[in-house]
Amino acid sequence: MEATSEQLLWMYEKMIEIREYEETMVKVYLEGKLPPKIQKGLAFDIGAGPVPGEMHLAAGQEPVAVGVCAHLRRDDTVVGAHRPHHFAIAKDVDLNAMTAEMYGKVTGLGRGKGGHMHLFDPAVKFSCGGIVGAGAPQACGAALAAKKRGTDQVAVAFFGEGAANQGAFHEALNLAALWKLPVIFIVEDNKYGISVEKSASTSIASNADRAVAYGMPGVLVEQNDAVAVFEAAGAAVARARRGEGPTLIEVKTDRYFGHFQGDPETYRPKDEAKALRQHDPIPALGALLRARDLLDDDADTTLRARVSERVGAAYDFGRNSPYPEPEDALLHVFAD
Amino acid sequence: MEATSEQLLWMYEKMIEIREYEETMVKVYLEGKLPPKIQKGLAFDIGAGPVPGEMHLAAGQEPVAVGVCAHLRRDDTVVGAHRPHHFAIAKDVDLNAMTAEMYGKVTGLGRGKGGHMHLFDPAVKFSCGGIVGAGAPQACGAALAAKKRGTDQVAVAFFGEGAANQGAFHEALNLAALWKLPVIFIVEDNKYGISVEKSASTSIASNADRAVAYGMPGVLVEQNDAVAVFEAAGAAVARARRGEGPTLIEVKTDRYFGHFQGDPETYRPKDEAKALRQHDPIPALGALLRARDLLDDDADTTLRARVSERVGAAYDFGRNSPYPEPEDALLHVFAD
Amino acid sequence: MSTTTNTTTRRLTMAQAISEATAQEMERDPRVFVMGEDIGKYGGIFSATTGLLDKFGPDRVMDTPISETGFMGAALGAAADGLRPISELMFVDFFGVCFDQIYNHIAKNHYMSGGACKYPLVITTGIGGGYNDAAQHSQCLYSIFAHVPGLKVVVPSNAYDAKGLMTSAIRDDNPVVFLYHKGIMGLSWMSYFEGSTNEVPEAQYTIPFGQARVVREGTDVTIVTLSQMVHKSVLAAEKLAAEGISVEIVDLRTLVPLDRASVLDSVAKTGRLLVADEDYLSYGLSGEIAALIAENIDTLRLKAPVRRLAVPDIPIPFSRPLEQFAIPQVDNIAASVRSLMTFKLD
Amino acid sequence: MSTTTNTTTRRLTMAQAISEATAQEMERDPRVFVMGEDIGKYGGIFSATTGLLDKFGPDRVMDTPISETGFMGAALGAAADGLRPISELMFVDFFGVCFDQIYNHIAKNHYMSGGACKYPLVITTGIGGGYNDAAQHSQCLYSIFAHVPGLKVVVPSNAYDAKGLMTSAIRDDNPVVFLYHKGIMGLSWMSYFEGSTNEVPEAQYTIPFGQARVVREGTDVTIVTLSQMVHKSVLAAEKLAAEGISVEIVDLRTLVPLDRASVLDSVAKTGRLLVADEDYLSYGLSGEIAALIAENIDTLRLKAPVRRLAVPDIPIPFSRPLEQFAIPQVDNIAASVRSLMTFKLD
Ligand SMILES: Cc1ncc(C[n+]2csc(CCOP(=O)(O)OP(=O)(O)O)c2C)c(N)n1
Ligand SMILES: Cc1ncc(C[n+]2csc(CCOP(=O)(O)OP(=O)(O)O)c2C)c(N)n1
Ligand SMILES: [Mg+2]
Ligand SMILES: [Mg+2]
Repeated sequence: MEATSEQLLWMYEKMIEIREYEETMVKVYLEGKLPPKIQKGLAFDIGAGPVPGEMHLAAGQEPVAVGVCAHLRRDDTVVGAHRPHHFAIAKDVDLNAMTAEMYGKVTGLGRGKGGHMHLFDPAVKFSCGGIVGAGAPQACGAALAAKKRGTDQVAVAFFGEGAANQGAFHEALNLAALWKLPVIFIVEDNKYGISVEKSASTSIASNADRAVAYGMPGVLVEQNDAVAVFEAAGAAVARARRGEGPTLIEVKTDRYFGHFQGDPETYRPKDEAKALRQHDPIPALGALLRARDLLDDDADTTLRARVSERVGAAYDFGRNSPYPEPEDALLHVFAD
Repeated sequence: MEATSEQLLWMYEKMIEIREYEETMVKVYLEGKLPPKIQKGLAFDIGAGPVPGEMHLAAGQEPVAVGVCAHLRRDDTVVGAHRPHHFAIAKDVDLNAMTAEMYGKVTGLGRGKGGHMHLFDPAVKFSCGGIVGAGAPQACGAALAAKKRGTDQVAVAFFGEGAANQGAFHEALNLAALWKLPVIFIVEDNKYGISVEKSASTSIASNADRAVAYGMPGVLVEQNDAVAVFEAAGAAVARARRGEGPTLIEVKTDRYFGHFQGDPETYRPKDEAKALRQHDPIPALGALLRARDLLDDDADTTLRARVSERVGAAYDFGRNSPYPEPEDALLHVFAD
Repeated sequence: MSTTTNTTTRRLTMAQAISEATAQEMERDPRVFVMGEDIGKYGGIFSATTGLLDKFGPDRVMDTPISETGFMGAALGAAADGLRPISELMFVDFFGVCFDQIYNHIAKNHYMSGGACKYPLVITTGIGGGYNDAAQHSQCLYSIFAHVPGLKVVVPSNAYDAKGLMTSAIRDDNPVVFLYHKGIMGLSWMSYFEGSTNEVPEAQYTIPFGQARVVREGTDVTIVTLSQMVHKSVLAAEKLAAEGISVEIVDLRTLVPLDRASVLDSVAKTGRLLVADEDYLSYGLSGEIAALIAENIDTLRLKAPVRRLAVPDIPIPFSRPLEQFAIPQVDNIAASVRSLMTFKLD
Repeated sequence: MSTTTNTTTRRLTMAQAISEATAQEMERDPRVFVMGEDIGKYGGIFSATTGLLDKFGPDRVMDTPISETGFMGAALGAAADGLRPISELMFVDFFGVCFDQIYNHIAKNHYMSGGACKYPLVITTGIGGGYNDAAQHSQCLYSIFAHVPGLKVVVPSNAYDAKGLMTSAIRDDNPVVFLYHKGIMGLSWMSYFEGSTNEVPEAQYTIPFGQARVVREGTDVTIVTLSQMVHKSVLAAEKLAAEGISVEIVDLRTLVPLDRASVLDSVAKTGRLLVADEDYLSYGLSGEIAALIAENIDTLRLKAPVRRLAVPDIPIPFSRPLEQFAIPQVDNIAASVRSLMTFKLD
């Protein structure tokens, strides 16, 4: 399955949007968290600033998000994990509401209750969560619903290579294959689960080889490249829509920032992240577009301006929205 | 690795012991559980009689227990599951204390606290439990202890084909392979998890094929045959003792009784169990022994008498032992 | 309170009542389906789904692998996508293999989404001991489900209540955990307390959550209880009545929402409270009910301190004399009530 | 009470104290080892194992895959086979993926074996909110561990206690769950209550379980509390002292065993009780402590009903104003104490 020009351009623009979103967040997140504004003696205060709490960024991992989501419709389900922005953006989650959520504002997707790890946008069937591996069975449920309805939606579960050692992974893959569910499992291998290297967590080199254990196709995408992901995902999504069952795909990708913001990253070589950026997938796709005459400097500038405006507007919306009332904490425990 | 005459005879005798143990239990278990001695309207009362509670018997599954345990020493660890008698007997668990435990007597392995699903005999490093799949990680822990000590004990986890779809299976196998632990995982495929056929629970035909997912050897033993199990297990145990890591073995075996005693077995063809008994592994091994001149009628009679005496003595011991005092229930929550 | 139209009733066991409620709701609402271990051909180990496979076929009555995290997660995903799953955890004792899906996701996603997403699903599960199934198959544990926010928790004591509460559970737009005690399901293979089998209307009806039921009125002592322990309490109350002690029994029926008013009303009347519970004693249900009294001693005129009967913080032992000791029995209830009568605080 | 020989002390953070206790015990006892996620090179996400890898190497300080069931089960197996594992569950919130190993096996095997087998192991885990980590990373949940029998449950509030309790935990022949609140670990990246960093002897010492500590003596109101909430209570007590209200603060330190006598002694003196807890309100710790009072009203002369402060049965919300509302703060404690002073039952 080859990407159309439109799809290539869409992926390029979305990758830029994700990157800009994450790089903006690096700065916004730091606001208010450094001395001298914080408690004496601290180097950093995770609970301070306009966007408090944990923050897991996905810069470098854009290809897996756009390469998969390029095949998805609004009514297909995506379940992400604790590092969810790239998936959310690629799935067209409302960017303003998503950003407001991270600011803890009442205009946020979850009215400020969820925060960055817990983004829910039912309009595009996106959700994610902070428990490693937990999304895989949930995606099976959405796929089961489509199958029961007899409609052709698919569900995608995205998670890290670290999550592939969680029991939920195994149970979900068996269930999906057994019931021939239209679900695609995507493992983002960014080489680390926090500080633990894949070789110290996973008994084999590639999770794609675990597909055999369930009798489903397993595909390894060795390049952190949107087009390569697009091709692998295209086959898997088509297979799922045809009712032929699940696929497991592992994509080798790169994490440019720490596990979370504030991560001292002492566990990895000092220049590793810098070296990884030598293979940045965004300029790579840009070069391809240019080689195919789909992009020139002007178009690139226009596109980047458009993205900046979108991202900037989202951050402004988040920042300027009101907080919920404290007592709103009591609402929404139960639906009535 | 070929079984010595001694090993063949040991396996034969142990299989007969297991079979007699289970067939005796069928009768003992029924005592007091049928009308008219029980609550009016009931067909059966699980909580009545000298051996109350659930009862999972292993008749038909003897080969997997003896074929593996023939390679084990007293200081090797075995972790069984909810259907544990055959493993316990093959691991030389104290038969009197084990039986007394099922009667709930103070002379039991657990002073009556555990019952049939929870047998602990530290003298031979045997334990088991009622939660499907839970034993696999526990066996890894014993193997880890041996590895840390630098001694050559191995650990074996036995569980059913149904358990192989539990997350614990996956986590344990990954851990074992990753840490190169001296552990052997044995899947007893008796075709059912309670009423659910393997094809309705497991997305591939053989769990042995799941070994690839962890980079460990996977072996399928297709016959319910002690010698075949012995050979597969021998290689795995030797490998583990040499420090080369874990092995996964699946053995196709047969469950002669219901999942538990009292199971109406409406989910399987009426004569299935009868048909299975046509391939009884005990006479099969007897025939082999005779063909090799290791057994004749006299020896068989002597051996069977010896077994009967042992089993009979165990049941007598259980039946005649005293109950614990009710207040003993308060003891042993914590070690002091 | 209950909305019955057709007035035909039959005596049903609690298992039959649950399965009937499910079947009727499955007929009414094509989004409802059932999944779990051995719930199809076998009809559920505790017969809560007996007959459903024949009626609705394997697409709506799905036997699962022994993958509780897998299928509880799938229930969540299916509920998010418009279905209304009923998902059975065979024994509540197994919750530890899948509680993350239940309490971190199923219970919280509605809240974390600020109300944007709904998860209408029912988790059914068997609880309780008394038939020598030992430490890993005899627990109640409902207070753990009630402790974490976002789950409604239903614990019926009889067939009539079970049907109405199950119908409410399936229609509820929230996750509901429905815990049935094995010893009152009316199984043909386990002795049970007969009071649990009772008259049940054929027609559908609902019983609202958060309304305790006064099972028996009395003036001397209130017993707050639930599930199988209701029947033990009734037997104790009958004995005590013969001794001239008048016992009022309050069946909580649901723990979330909890009907605090009914408890307080009854204790306001009797001045004496015994909580009779089959869960572990500490940090659970019996503490919560006792705490309610401690929080209201300014308005209650207590004649005695509160007493709690529960499993005394030990695992459930296998052996009959040990298990009988561990789980509160009719005689223990009667003795506790008598001891409450020796106080005259006021 | 504590057995100190060397008398040199330094100010340590709670994280440093835990890691020091572990290191000293690892030196003393070669059977002790540590495993968990990111506990090696990273030194533990909450620094509870910082420095251990360098001192003891990767064989005794083992980073694990994200397989909590796998490595908790392995801890059990290793303990059964003579080792003394310390196994870290990064956040207590993740207990749902591995609670079966913890509560059905680690907690019960000793009992089910009739005392024949021992499982000396420690599970360490981070608890608590206050830094906007939302519903899946901010819980306390200690009452669930305390509800199921067979686990000792330790919840320290400061470095001195943490070191002594951790040493006791490692030496205990039973499974111990050691829950440290992230907001008092003294991390360089999270604001914390300074009282938790205090003078800690260099030498090893133990603090026995089941002994609450009176943090501050007082005569008007008792606050029973634990963990980070101890420090909030102290700040509230200081405010209240200025208003002429004398508060006694009891730090429970361990939930199993629970020092009921210290609670009762203090309430016998003050006649007023506030339980200040960061766990969910219902069916948990605050209920258990309140129940203790209800069970003893015949001997206590209460001046006011019991009050409980806890998370009001809602998931922990992310947004700052919401989270501050959900988790009891110094002002809430002070206000509750003041309201207790308005009663004059007696
Ligand atoms: C069940 C569970 N265990 C542990 C954690 C803590 N944790 C959060 S992210 C993470 C690493 C995840 O690694 P990976 O799956 O590779 O995803 P990545 O962060 O690399 O994107 C860990 C251990 C968790 N959230 N849930
Ligand atoms: C986690 C868990 N889920 C469900 C059960 C209930 N259960 C007990 S045995 C069993 C079937 C096990 O099948 P299998 O592993 O094939 O072993 P077999 O009984 O065939 O020996 C089930 C579902 C359990 N004990 N633990
Ligand atoms: Mg990763
Ligand atoms: Mg089986």
